[in-house]
Amino acid sequence: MSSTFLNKELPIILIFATGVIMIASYFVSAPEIYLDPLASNLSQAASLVAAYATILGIVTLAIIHINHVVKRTKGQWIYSIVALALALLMIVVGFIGELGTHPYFIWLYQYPLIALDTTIYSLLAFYIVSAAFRAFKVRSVEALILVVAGIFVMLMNAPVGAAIWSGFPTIGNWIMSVPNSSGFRGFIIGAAIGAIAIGLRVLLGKEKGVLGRS
Amino acid sequence: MAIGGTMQLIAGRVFGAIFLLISFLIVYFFMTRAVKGSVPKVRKMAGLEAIPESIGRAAETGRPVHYTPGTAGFSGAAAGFAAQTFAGLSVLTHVSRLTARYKVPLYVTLAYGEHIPLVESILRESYNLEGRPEAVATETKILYFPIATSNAPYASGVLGLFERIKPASNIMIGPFYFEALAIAEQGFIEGAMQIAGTAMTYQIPFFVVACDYTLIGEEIFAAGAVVSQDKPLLGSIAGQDIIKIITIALLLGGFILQNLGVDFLSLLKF
Amino acid sequence: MSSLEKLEKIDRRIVYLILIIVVAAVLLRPIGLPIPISASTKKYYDAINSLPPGSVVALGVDFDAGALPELGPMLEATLKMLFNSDKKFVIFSLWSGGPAVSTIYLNKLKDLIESSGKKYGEDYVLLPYIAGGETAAAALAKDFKNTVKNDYYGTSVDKIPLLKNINTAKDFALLITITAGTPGVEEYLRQWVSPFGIKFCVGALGVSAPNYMPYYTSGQIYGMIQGSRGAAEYELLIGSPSTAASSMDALSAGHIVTIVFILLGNIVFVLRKYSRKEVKS
Amino acid sequence: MAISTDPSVWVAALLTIMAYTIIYKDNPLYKLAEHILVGLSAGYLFIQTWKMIYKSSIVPLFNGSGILFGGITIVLGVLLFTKFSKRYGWLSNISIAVLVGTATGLTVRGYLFAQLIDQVKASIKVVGNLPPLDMFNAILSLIMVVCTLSYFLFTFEQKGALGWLAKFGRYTMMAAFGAAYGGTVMTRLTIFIQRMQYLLFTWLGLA
Repeated sequence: MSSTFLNKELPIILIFATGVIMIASYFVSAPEIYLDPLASNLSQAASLVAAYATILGIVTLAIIHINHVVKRTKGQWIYSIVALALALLMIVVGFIGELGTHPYFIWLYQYPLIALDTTIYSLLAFYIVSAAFRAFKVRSVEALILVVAGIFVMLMNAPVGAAIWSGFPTIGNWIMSVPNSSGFRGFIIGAAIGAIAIGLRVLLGKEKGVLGRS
Repeated sequence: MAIGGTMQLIAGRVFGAIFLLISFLIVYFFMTRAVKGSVPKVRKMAGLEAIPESIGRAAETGRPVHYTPGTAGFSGAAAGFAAQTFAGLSVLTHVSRLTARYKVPLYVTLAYGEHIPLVESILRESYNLEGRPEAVATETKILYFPIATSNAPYASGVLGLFERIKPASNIMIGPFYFEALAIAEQGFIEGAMQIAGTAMTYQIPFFVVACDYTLIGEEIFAAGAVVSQDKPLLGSIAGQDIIKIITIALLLGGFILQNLGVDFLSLLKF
Repeated sequence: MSSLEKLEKIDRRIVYLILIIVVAAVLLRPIGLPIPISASTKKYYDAINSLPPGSVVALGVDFDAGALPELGPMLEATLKMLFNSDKKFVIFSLWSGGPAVSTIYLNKLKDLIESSGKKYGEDYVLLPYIAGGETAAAALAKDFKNTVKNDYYGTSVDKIPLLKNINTAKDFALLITITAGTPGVEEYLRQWVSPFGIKFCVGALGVSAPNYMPYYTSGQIYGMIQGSRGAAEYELLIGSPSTAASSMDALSAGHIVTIVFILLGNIVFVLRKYSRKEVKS
Repeated sequence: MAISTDPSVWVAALLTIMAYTIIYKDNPLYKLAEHILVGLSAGYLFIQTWKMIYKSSIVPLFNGSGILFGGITIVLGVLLFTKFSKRYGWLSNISIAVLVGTATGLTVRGYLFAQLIDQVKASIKVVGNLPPLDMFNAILSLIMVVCTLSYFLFTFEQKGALGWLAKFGRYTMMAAFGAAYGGTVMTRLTIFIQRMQYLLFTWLGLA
């Protein structure tokens, strides 16, 4: 077997074969060739490969930070030490007793991790309010529709809307269930057709970016 | 429905099987046809048409152009958005040809290291094709603001850049997260002509209100295919159009038939 | 620079400060605005309530720390309702944060669990994180026990009485996911709801609820809690107002600040456009 | 109530303030906070993922309950790590191929039913005996779905009737994006309010 076969063709054959098994098993019942158990085991195996890939991602991240420390990257290496040390701490505590169940492990999640993660996400509230004032401009019919729909939905979401006028939640609900629902439905159907086309391109080895090729 | 032996099509999924098979055949047919030379023509997209105007304006005012192909890497959880990044990179080939032609400084900001070599080679090729290979070093700049857990550092990096360079044109096409909003806001404040596009539905609202032109959802893939003239992709887009028309026919025809008393829905459940 | 232009380019930090002051003020001096119950929240409540005694609910805790402020109250209220009912439930997670988040709330509800008389392993069980997103969702639906192997505390699934008759998605009476996105609603729709026809309820972030509306209006999602506002409604429905309900006044205040800023920004915008035209003519 | 005496609460409160310093400007405290989070998240994710690998891939191989399955998944998993080698890096493509192929197959069939056929079904309603308002909404909905879909036809110029349909489709989507914007505001404010509650009540003990 030439190495181009292993390198180029085998992966495409594997993509095609596994993809076709997953699709076929959904439409056809074929107990003679164990199609169903094959598909079931394949999805379990793929989940595990995804888990290994997650570990790979963490290792890659660690290598990036180790490199910063080794090279003493200005303005970064001290932070890299912090990141590496805390990752190590979390892992060591995680290995005490049954994996990831020790109260200290949960504590590290419950106090420092939740505090930092939610705070960073909450920064978006500031960005949104400032953009609302500085850049949310009605410059076209489209923007007008967007802003008006947005304001009605906000006055449905916030209890104050109903307190001002009972019509706000009614109109907000209508926007949610008629134009919003239909707009996203059209979007979803379009995306589903797109996914079928991308699926075919992937199965035939014609999609960019799969297998780290560009 | 029996096929042979104990093999049979599962009830309730027969219509789906047929629909999928037909869809595959249609896409395959148009892809092959495009590769053989019959490339479909894609409709005009205002966002794409506006790019030369926006870069021309930058040339007039002597202020630079900013471009970003989005903020999702190729690996891990974001891998599913790679197609959007590739669309963004395709449009960059178009943008960089124009900046090379009009001699406008071009700043490309990136959030992932793996995008750097791709962008470098795109810029080199564009400036070569325009006959100004030496200008890559002087007129283009790639700025890399790595992302840790949140995109906040990338956003603040780009905001700082905007305050410094005051771009005349800001073009952002690819997958974006919340930084979309912060950057589009700053671009608006700096008075840049802004063209944006993404398939991340949560970010589209911010682009629509803060930018002059917005490419919505699948439009970015079409735009990427148009500027790169990627034949299989263009063929696939034509194939998808036919499936969309079939779906529209099912929707309208089904609605009319069902209301005339014909049980159309049971066909879909077959 | 005209004064209008200055106002438009106002330092964003002043805007931030206004938001902080208004929200803090309303948190410290709440108004107590009424919270009407919306139909989609009521259906979420009804879906659980109407299950026959002893039914097993699949509860997907599919979010992590960042979404906790909005989804945590939904999880807490759902757990309260389930512990107070005659239903059994299996907690599992396609998000790595799920097990820690679930543990935090199970610890918080310790007293309730004790007084409810529910037994771990017979009435409820906590399963570990399952990586793989859509492939994991599909594997679970098809062969639940073989995909998880052990519960979170390391006990083999064969030794857990509650899981004895659970083999596929069909063996659950209801699927609930409280989710911050992907993997979440769409993965379950594709791999659980469509193939197995299971009844499906969702606790959604406010930001994702509009995206899920097409599935709610189509009936693929039966009941849905929409954001923190929905969480507050649900807390009221189960008669235990808590974190979400107590944040509603501040939420109203924040919304008013946002709307006022949008309107103000546009007034400035129009005035500037008008004044520029004057200068030109 | 008085200021909290719980050290855990102090840890969380101080880290919260550290992360908030970025709203003034980018600074070392924020960077420190961010890297603490990077480390903790990575460590946490490692443990949860390792737990799955250990129980479902490694244990079955060694206790004999799934030698074939365990063996295959370990090989596929280890092959991923050849990515670090220039010479053997291509081997990781074998594992990625299994992952991509399986996921693509699952996604395609899933989209087809859950997001295409079921959504088409939902738009086909018998309207004859509905109350007038519901009848209006059902018909309007169908028109909006069709118009939105026709906006995404790319190989036809948006001229004449198609131009009008596409334009109405774009307007429909704008209403949808407006609703999405409204939802975004709720989520972001909720997270911010919860942090404020933590600082004001849990930590400082006000109210």
